[in-house]
Amino acid sequence: MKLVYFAWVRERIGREAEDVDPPGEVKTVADLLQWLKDRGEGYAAALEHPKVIRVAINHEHVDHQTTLPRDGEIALFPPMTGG
Amino acid sequence: MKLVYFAWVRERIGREAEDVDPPGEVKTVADLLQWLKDRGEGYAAALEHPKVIRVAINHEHVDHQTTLPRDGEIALFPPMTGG
Amino acid sequence: MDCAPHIRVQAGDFDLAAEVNRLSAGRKDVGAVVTFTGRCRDEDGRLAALELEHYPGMAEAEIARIAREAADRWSLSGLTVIHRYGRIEPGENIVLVVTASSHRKAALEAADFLMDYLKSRAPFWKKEHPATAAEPGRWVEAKAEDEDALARWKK
Amino acid sequence: MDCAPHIRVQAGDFDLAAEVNRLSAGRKDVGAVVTFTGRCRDEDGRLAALELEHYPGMAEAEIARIAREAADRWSLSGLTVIHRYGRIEPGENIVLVVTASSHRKAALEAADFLMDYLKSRAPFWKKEHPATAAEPGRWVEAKAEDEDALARWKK
Repeated sequence: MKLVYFAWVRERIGREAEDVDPPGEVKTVADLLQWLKDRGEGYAAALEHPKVIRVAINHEHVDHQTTLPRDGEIALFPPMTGG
Repeated sequence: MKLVYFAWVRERIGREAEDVDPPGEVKTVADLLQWLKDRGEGYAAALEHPKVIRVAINHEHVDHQTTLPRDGEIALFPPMTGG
Repeated sequence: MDCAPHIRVQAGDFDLAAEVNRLSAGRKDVGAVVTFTGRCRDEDGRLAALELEHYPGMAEAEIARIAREAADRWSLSGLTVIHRYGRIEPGENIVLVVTASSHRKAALEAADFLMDYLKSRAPFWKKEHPATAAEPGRWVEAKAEDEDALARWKK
Repeated sequence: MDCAPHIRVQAGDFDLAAEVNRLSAGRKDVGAVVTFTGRCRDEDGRLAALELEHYPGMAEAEIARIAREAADRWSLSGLTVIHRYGRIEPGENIVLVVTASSHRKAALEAADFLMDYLKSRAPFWKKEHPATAAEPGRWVEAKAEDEDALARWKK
């Protein structure tokens, strides 16, 4: 699955996007955040407070209980500050 | 005292403005409307429902209980429909 | 309020962009500019024109009072009200309100407030001239809902 | 709604008058046009510029969803949202919302609703570049009051 990062999530992780292949037990958005957190210092810093992280699947906001899709683009970012 | 009329009050009375000299017992705006009503057919038509008539004294909205000023400009008009 | 309300009562049209520039050009403290433009509708073809009568002198004074109240209630860096009078045809502008503020809610609420008060307190009266020339002009009646709208703003 | 929302996500500036004309020129059924312009402030001289990051693709999709919801809730004859991204300096425009309707309340409420939703739902992030070049850029934090503002619109 393709992950994309924005704003300080992107800066802390140190990349804009990547392809990942999480194990089978990673079923929900919450599972994915937990799994990513252990991938290194940048991830740990970005995902320190997972509840704050907003998530979109294929360009639509979802909550952390949402089941991950088989494929598609999953975006992680801080609360939005547009307008 | 100078009276000025607007919109359908002006049209029914048939004039834009006039000077009047009501008797001493005409003390309030309500008294003035009652007194004017008897001045002819146009006045009767314009002031048939006195409660509907809005009044301004020297360019400020006033209610019908307001005491008439010694002099100045008193305007009678329908509810406003600007904006 | 930093600047005095800009108020005009005029027969001619106004220029929206120029009025927005008046409140914001070169300003680095203005975070939000709201404009409300009220226009003449043709009422599905039934209306040829509106005739707007006003009370010269009081119109300006009353709009100034309404503007002052808005400036007292919201933190505004600028405020403009322009109200036209005379014959106005469908598609033409009638009224313009522009509010500028550092914050969006102040600009939006003040514009909403100003329009409610202009509708029911500014001494203007609309007469409709029907598209069918044979019919006489008809004075627009005040709407109870316009009066009700003011109740929202009572402190 | 008579016409599809007009949505743009762009680096360049927009022309307020042109956008108002898009929704009203030649129209005799439009009684009210509201514009909201969001601008970059210098925060009393502390800010050199904002950097607006966005999520291409989702930004347009999310604004389209928000616009569709506004069009479903209010009777609008036209609706435009333009949101800029990239470096924006104090005094420059960030966002424009234009709503057109036959009635003033629909145009005003829809603009208010759109701004609340754009603030908290459209995927844009502001980074502040301080006037003091030595200081690092700082991501603007979302405000609880912006989230609260959405609660007003829950049906």
